[in-house]
Amino acid sequence: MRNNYLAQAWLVILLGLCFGGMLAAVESTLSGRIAQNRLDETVDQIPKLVPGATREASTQDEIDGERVFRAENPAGQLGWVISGGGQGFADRIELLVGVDARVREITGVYVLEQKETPGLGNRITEEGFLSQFAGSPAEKELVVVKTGARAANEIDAITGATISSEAVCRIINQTLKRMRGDLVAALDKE
Amino acid sequence: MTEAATAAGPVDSGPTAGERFINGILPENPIYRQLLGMCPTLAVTGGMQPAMTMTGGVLFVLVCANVIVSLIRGLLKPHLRILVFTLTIATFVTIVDRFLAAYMYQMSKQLGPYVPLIIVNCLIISRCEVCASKQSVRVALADAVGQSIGFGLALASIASVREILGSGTWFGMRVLPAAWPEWVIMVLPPGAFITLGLLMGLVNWYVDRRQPSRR
Amino acid sequence: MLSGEVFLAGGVMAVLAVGMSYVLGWANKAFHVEVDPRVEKAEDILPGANCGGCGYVGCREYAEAVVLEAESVTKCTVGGGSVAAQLGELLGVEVEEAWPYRAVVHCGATTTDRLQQHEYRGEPTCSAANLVTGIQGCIYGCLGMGDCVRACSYDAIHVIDGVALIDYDACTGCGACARICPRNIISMVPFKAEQMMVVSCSNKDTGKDVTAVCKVGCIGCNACARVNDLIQIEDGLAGIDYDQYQPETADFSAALDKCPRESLVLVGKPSEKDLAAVADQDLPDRIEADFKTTVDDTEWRG
Amino acid sequence: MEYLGSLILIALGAALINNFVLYYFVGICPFLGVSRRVDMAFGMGCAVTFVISIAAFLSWVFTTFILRPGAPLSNWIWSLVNPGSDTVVDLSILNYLVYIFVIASSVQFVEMYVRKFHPPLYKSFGIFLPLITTNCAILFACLEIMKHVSGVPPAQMWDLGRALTLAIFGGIGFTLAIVLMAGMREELDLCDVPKALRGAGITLIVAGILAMAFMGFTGMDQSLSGLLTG
Repeated sequence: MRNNYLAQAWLVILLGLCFGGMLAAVESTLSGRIAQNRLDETVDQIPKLVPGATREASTQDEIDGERVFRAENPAGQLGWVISGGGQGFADRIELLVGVDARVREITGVYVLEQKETPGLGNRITEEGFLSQFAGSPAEKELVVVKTGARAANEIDAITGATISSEAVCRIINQTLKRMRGDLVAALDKE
Repeated sequence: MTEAATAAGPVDSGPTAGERFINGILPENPIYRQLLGMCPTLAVTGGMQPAMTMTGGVLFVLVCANVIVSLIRGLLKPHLRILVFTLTIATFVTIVDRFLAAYMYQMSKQLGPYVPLIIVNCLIISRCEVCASKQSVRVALADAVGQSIGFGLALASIASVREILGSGTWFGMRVLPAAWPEWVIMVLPPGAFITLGLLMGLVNWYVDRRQPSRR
Repeated sequence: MLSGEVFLAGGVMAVLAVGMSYVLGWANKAFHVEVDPRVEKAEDILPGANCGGCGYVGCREYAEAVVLEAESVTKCTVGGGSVAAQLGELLGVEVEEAWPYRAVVHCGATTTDRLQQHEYRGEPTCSAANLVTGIQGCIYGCLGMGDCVRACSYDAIHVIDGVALIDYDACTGCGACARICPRNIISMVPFKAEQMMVVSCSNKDTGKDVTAVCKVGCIGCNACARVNDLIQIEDGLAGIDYDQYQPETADFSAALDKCPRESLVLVGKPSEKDLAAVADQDLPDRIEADFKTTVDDTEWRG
Repeated sequence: MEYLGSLILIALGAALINNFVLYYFVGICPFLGVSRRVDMAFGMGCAVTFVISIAAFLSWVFTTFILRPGAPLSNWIWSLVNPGSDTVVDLSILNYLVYIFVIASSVQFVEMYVRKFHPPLYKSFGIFLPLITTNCAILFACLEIMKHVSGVPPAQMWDLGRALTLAIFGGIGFTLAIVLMAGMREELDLCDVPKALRGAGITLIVAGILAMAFMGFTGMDQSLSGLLTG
């Protein structure tokens, strides 16, 4: 009785076997390139996020379970590039934050992934909005302001997309609060 | 053409390979006439590039799946055939997904979950069931290529309307003058529904006008 | 490393396939529902148009009824005699003579024949017009808004100057028009001959009231009943009993001449005599009604 | 409270804000094909919700224990085969294959079970079940779960509770959209639609307006999450 169940389904089992094997072969040839793509996506941004750092000199590091990049140039370490994510207006937003070595000042921000409303929310990826973060203090909480930013830690919200702008600032604050201690500790350890 | 069809094993009841190829493009266009494969149509036609990548993916998967299914059509058991179809389609879709992630990483991120959704695309499973599991390899291949070209044309028509009106560009190149206020709704979900609805009405009107309503 | 990965992936898929097909195979055996093979064969014989002419939702239900509950095999109006014969021989049941049923409209009054006609600009459907009192003098007759035309999927019925007329070479007898007509003046008649005599009126009022509202309505004067025993008058309206209707023996010309109001007519295929009579006039070409029901025919069956 | 808060967020997100049909465009084929009468649409909705929860449960189990990079079961087998090797086994290539295999066989199993033990139920739901195998909503739910389980640091990995909430409320959102659509389509039959737009054309335009209405919900979870997490 048992074998006739399998007898009927031998085609499915055979297909399962050879398709599984075929996919594994495809996986091993392509997985290298995919991992490289993901890495390149971040490493390409390092020179822009931390001025002066070069792609080749920067190294990857692992600090309390999170992947972190040391933005370096031949002379020495200039700063860090850390990644963070959170809930935006419509869906998750993934960011890259560049800070100086002592994690006192934010040197640059880049939006890796977002699905905000086109035409409104997705203007957070434009230079105009992101350049405001360069030079703002890392210790103090970033605040979104609707009417002209005066203090260093105030950021002009994009008209019509306050929730997205607030989300970006909130993610940066959380990421910095979480990572600041460990980054400085790693630097002192050297 | 005809003698090849008759020699194709069981009596070839359906149209020959050439007819199936032409049918797939306009008369039996998968989206406008058969209403199949609507999920990706609405989702990826925000711009021309994602639409054309999706067409390429569907073409590759449909051709390979049709060929494999028509090769093993003799061994299919009636109650397990859906399982076999989905297995073959899923394998080729994974290959397309990995290929996109490796060589066109930006596009793969932009398409997101809609590449694996090709597996449950009603178009591919229905072509496998209707055509591939009964016809010879040549007919199945012609049918697959015809259907995917039809699918591509339909996607292109929707995507160009939505991209030109929604973001003023076509394939990324600026088409409308910068002063033109972009209709953001076109890139959002409601725009997709309304554009497809109106285009479908246009096609029905055009087809009815050409031949009087034959009953 | 590569070979290890391939074997593991293939192995996992194979184990999953074995597990799932074992479960499905067992389920296929354990949950097997005995289906009478004859139901499948009966369903193949039936035309499969799911038109509902037999009174069942679709051919599948009618096939089950015929095989399991010994339903009469002649109910398939569309299939007619040939389907009934095949069903009979499949089930070993002798088949009594089966006539194709066709629709007949029991109203013959065109707009010019109707009196006390009021202008109506409401919802253009019969079901809506039927609710309005006094829309036209005769409260039994055809409203002419075309619900039946929309219901018919064989394009066999058209409203021509106010009254529904049936095109008998297209009509398959599915009964859709008879079901949809809000005034129930369309009935299904077994066509025992090419041409059948029918009463083209359904007005049950007294003669005086009928003449007040219609020029051609039946006034129940009993002239035809006296001449032909097939016709009898009940509550002011002539009615034909189609069970005893013998096309060969009955002679209708007498009744036709006797009727003072033209409410007895011959419907079906026109005989040579009729064709000769109108040969000289130029006939209008086929009228193409383009009513399409809103959502039905573009439905995707999945 | 924190766990319940996130459950509510996922539930609201799947049912209203990111409605499977109107925001993510999955499950459009039955949405256009079956929504002619409200009871048929409701039947379809319940069938989809039922199957989507089974599929979500099975796909969560498979992803967490076998397909995830460094999944416990596959690592254990790997250590049996060649002991001592510390390579992390990653079978996530099989994700799509396993999901569609699980969905197809569970739909087949449910169909046979319902036909045997609940014939009246099968008479009303039976025609939907083969249709559901090719329904994008089910696979989409599995993909959402995969996104939150495979390749995510263990702290943020979804547990079974969150996966099932997404599935069930995704199904409820699907049912809500399809029943609303069926109600509107029944009204549509009474008004005279231009001939060319009849059938799918007008349905899509009405669905577009329905999607516009549902767009009103976006951003609601933003303020709600602020409320819940305090």
